[in-house]
Amino acid sequence: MSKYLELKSVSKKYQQQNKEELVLKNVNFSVKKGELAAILGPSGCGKSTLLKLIAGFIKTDQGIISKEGRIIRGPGLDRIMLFQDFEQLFPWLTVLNNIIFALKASRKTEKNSFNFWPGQFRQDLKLLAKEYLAKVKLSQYQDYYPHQLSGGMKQRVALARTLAVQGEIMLMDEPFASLDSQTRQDLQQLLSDLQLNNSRTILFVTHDIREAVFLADKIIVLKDNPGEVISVLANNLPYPRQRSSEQFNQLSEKITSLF
Amino acid sequence: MSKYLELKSVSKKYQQQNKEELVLKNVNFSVKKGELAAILGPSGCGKSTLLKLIAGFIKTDQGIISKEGRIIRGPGLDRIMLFQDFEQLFPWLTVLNNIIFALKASRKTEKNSFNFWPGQFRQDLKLLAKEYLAKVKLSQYQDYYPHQLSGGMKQRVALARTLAVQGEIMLMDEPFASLDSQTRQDLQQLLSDLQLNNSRTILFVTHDIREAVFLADKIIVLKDNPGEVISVLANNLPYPRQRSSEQFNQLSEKITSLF
Amino acid sequence: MISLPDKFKQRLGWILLLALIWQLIAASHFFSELIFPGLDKIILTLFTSLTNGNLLKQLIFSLIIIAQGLTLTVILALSLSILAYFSELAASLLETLTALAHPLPGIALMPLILIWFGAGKTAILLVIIHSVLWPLILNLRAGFNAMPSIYNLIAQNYCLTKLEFLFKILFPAALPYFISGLKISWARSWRALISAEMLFGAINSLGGIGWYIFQRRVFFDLPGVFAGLVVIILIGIIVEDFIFARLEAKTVQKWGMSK
Amino acid sequence: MISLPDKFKQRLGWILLLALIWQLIAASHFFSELIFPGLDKIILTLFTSLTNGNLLKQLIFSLIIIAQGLTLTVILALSLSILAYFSELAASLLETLTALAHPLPGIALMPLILIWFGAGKTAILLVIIHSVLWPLILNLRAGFNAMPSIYNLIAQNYCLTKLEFLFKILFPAALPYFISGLKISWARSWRALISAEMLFGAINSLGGIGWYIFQRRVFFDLPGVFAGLVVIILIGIIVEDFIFARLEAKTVQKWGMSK
Amino acid sequence: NHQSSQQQVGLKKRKLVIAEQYGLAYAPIQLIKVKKMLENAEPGLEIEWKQLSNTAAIREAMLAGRVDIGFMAIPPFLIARDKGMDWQIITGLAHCPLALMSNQSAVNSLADLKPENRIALPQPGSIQHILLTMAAQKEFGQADLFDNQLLTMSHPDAMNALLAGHEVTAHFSSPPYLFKESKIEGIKSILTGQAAFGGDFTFIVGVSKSNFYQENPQLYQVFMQTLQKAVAELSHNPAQAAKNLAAVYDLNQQELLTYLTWPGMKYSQDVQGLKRFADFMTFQGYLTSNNFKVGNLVKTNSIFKIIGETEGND
Ligand SMILES: Nc1ncnc2c1ncn2[C@@H]1O[C@H](COP(=O)(O)OP(=O)(O)OP(=O)(O)O)[C@@H](O)[C@H]1O
Ligand SMILES: Nc1ncnc2c1ncn2[C@@H]1O[C@H](COP(=O)(O)OP(=O)(O)OP(=O)(O)O)[C@@H](O)[C@H]1O
Ligand SMILES: [Mg+2]
Ligand SMILES: [Mg+2]
Repeated sequence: MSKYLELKSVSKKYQQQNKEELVLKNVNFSVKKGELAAILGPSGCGKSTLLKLIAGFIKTDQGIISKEGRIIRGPGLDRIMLFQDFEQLFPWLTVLNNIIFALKASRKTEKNSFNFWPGQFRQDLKLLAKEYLAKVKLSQYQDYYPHQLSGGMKQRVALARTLAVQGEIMLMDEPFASLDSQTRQDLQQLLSDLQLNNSRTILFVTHDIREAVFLADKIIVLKDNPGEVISVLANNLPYPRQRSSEQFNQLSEKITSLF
Repeated sequence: MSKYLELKSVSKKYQQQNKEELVLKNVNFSVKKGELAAILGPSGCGKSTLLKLIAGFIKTDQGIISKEGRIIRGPGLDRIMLFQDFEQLFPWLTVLNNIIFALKASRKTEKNSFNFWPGQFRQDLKLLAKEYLAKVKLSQYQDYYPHQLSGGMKQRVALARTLAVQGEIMLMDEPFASLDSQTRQDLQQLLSDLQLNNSRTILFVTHDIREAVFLADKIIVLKDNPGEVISVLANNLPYPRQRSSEQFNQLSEKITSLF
Repeated sequence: MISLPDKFKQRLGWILLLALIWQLIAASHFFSELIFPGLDKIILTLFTSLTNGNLLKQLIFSLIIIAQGLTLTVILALSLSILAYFSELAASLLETLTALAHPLPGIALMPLILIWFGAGKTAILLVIIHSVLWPLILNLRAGFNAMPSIYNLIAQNYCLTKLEFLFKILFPAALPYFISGLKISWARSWRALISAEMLFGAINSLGGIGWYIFQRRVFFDLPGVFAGLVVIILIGIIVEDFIFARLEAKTVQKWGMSK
Repeated sequence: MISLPDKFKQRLGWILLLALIWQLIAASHFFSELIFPGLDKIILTLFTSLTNGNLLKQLIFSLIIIAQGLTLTVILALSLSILAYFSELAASLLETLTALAHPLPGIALMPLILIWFGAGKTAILLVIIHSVLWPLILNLRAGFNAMPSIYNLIAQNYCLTKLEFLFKILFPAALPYFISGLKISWARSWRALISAEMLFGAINSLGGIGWYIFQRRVFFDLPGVFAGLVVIILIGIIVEDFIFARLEAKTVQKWGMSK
Repeated sequence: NHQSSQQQVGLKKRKLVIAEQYGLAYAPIQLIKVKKMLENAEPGLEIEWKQLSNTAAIREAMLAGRVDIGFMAIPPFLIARDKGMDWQIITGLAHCPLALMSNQSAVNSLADLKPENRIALPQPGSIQHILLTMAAQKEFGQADLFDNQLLTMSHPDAMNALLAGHEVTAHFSSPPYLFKESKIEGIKSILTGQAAFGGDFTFIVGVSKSNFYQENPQLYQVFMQTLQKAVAELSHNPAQAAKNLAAVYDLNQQELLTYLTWPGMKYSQDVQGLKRFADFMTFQGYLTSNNFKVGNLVKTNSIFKIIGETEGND
């Protein structure tokens, strides 16, 4: 089970104006199956780039990223990414259809091999989509188009889409950045439950240290210029975690001091 | 000086599919000159809509918004808005030129009436733009195009642009949502200093209660469905505010309990 | 966006105004009546031509050819642009072909078309295709290239097959370009049709509306020429208002992808 | 994006391949040589026509007209589209005019143009304008309408004058549409020019490249006809590769507004 | 004396616009052009030569007052005249052999043409079209017999098609295409223009609006006299003319001379066949009224005669 997802001396350069710029330098860490790893780091340090590398959208310049010993060479349904961008929903699909779209795409094989009733299959997907929309508290907006939603609502739809697909690994790029604290805590709980009950592996970019401490089993801290891992901490606080507990605050303090 | 900016029984509807939906209902509050007012509320409750109404981009369906007794009828350089969107920079301008663009636009009259040396004027603007870019810690990225920046960096450029223009009223829609806590605290300090020293009036949407308590003189709390003001709190904590002080935490608790 | 009935009223107003101006010029006898016939004459000719069935028959013939030509061209343009989107080699071939063929006037291709395909319907179809294909390809390719890159990432992530990617993402994302390409194509196909029918026409037999116009011209019957043109214009407006306007209202406008 | 030199190589390869195919067909004597001359003959004719100055003279005549026609049309199209962007009334007039005029073949306007402007340069210019104006307007208007609405808000906020808004925001934002419109226009202007020159003939034997081709055809000199076409094609490719490709590389591609 | 005549011409108009088309029939016009005969006859007179590619364009340009003198065949002239255009024939130009050429060995006469065979000619209402209907009327009693098999094509296109052997079975041709085609093996004449018409007729005439010669009588006269000289050179010294015109026609001198002296080629200002065209076209409905008097159709001049208009209703 160990070394489920592994990064070995990963480096990444971007072409900037007329020079190349190193944005990630010699990144090493691994994530176990079922673990929730939080990635913390200053703005622009390469967190999104890191997730995109793992998702397989871009290639490393050096180093290797592997899952279960096999090198990752491109995107796959086993690693579903939630982007930082507000505009990741398709403007031509309603909220519900945006989710159904992803569900359909991710269950293609299922549809072809198991199901003889495509109508039933579609019905099932719709129910599932509605279920997740309810989890992010947007049931009543199912027929809205994305341009009619607020920023936070768009992000929640994208979250629902990612969760509904239930990929083996979920790569989440600041999914709660634009949410009020109440909604945020509800969704943190949702994520935590999902991970504990279904043992999903989650990589989670956040800038909120307390969020990382609440959710993560492992906390990966990056510095910038160039992006480098400065610390990988295990978080063994027992569940359910109490934000007001002393250990909780101690760990938070410790991480804060790293910056 | 009181009732500098005033909203009287403001309501706003949006056309949704085939029905109209009330998003803001009977909103009343006022902001004094030089005050920093934070707007808190759940995702989708109408915070962005509220700022857009004050900015003059959209019209109220009922009620009146006035500044210094005069009704606001449209957008103006006295109220500069920082949008929630990542994509508010012009992709065809470099980071520096995005800021210079706004400076030029806002100083048109100045240029024509006071300055005989357009070359000097341009030079001044460039220096000013660089100054604010330094404040948001992006000096080295001045020649990048927006698509080469990370999410948080884009938001910081937009912040620098808004601050550089020095509008009488600044309308900020979650400017720090995608920033790590260190950068965030630095920028909060920057904003606080600016407001105290230059007595700018700022309306500030945030979902972070502690941020609101740290920065705001007045905290306006909204609920959703439909968006309504449920509380307007004065924040009289002395400066410099201490996040660990007892009063600070008490006020934060009090606001949390409102949700 | 003004509502459709309003738009119709305005459109009607302009047309009536233009008709009035025409009639005034005609009535002024500034030009010989042989060359600038009054609207009364034109409408009379139109009426007789329509009732004796000649014009109608030619018109239906032309409309069928246009429908066929447009369908064929759209399929061809889509296929080629798609191929070019996925293969760099195909892209460079297509670019070369477009650069070669687009500026070539149909007249220059006539001898070859005549020899290979005779002077029948196929020849007219080919002239229409040559006239419509290249601009449509240019618009489609511009639309494909302007698609936000995040959609591409999402498609990769969900392992969409190329076909799914096409129909579910690329087409809707490029729709604004596609529609403006279609509008151009529609008008172009009329022009090409008329020139082709004039060039390939066959006396007395079915030659389409272009032939009708040509015949009227060689027999020095200018009201007849204008009657033919009026028919083309009327059909153009009907298609514009009933097909394109609705298409836009139901798609890009509804989705917030256009003003 | 493949680099330019690579692109050139591919392009050259395709052209050579097409030339080879042509030559093979010619050599097979499947078609009469009168109808399908070999490349050697074409190039020989091209060479003599160029050196004896006749072709060059006609070409320069045509290029001047095209340059004038395109400049005029671009200015006209921009002015009209801008007017329509700002005024609903103008928009409905322009839409009506476009719907009326776009499908009208130049041939149909011939009698009127002849009467009003004779058969000289002005007449050819008018045919070019009529051929290029409407599709350019359609593309421009689509581009203007597809501009992200947030730019509009920013422009309002900074109280840009209409002129500033145009040059600093609307044009760069619509540039991808404008470029594809220009490409179409460029090719269209060649087509229109050649047809017009053929139809309006020559005055004192200066008739442009279209007339040159027509004359060659009348004299049954097919290699001459093809020599004329080769010149058009060569100029087309040069403009495509040196002007449009660079324009795109320096703008929309650099700004991340296109793939 | 020269001085005064120049001033007289100059009274009204200092510029003459002449519109022509391509073809051997226009040789006198070309001669005037290359030898600058008009400029020499009237120093200071500006001449603009417009080459237009189709008869309808010439007609429209004249109607608009943009062209003073134009050249075309008789039927297109009659059609416009019938529609009310106030113009007249001011001179004849040439008689030419016209013929329907076929590339199929099985087709040797009109009767051999099957319904699926296609016949190429310039446009409906053209002289070629009218000649074909005349022949059809004469042989089969049905003027529009072939109307469903016609293709409108320019001469070079039609010649191409005939050469290629596809699509087109016959082409109603005129010089020089006719001569080129007849030199090619397998292509032959199945009907001549003369046979179709039943006699000689003028192929190309010069036309002008009445107000042109009314307002510019001297200019008109100068043009007529110059044309007379050009026609004379072509008739009496074709070798010299061929030398002068070789470049214009892009042919070598010898070939051009053969063409200029081809049997049936005759340059003359006389107008012949007008009446029969008018009668036939009226009868077939191409013209709505036939109350034309030949005297109204032609601006007579002592330089030329009107031939063969004795019978009829004038
Ligand atoms: N253009 C629009 N058309 C229709 N409805 C809209 C539009 N923009 C916003 N709404 C609706 O108005 C409500 C408030 O939106 P708003 O963007 O003001 O929320 P917000 O408080 O800023 O939320 P967040 O914190 O998530 O950004 C939402 O329910 C949204 O669906
Ligand atoms: N397409 C690109 N081209 C060039 N440089 C890029 C590109 N995308 C990102 N960069 C650069 O890479 C660096 C890291 O970007 P990244 O988006 O990974 O940061 P991040 O850690 O996600 O920041 P944030 O928290 O602000 O989202 C930045 O300095 C940025 O300028
Ligand atoms: Mg990021
Ligand atoms: Mg908002």
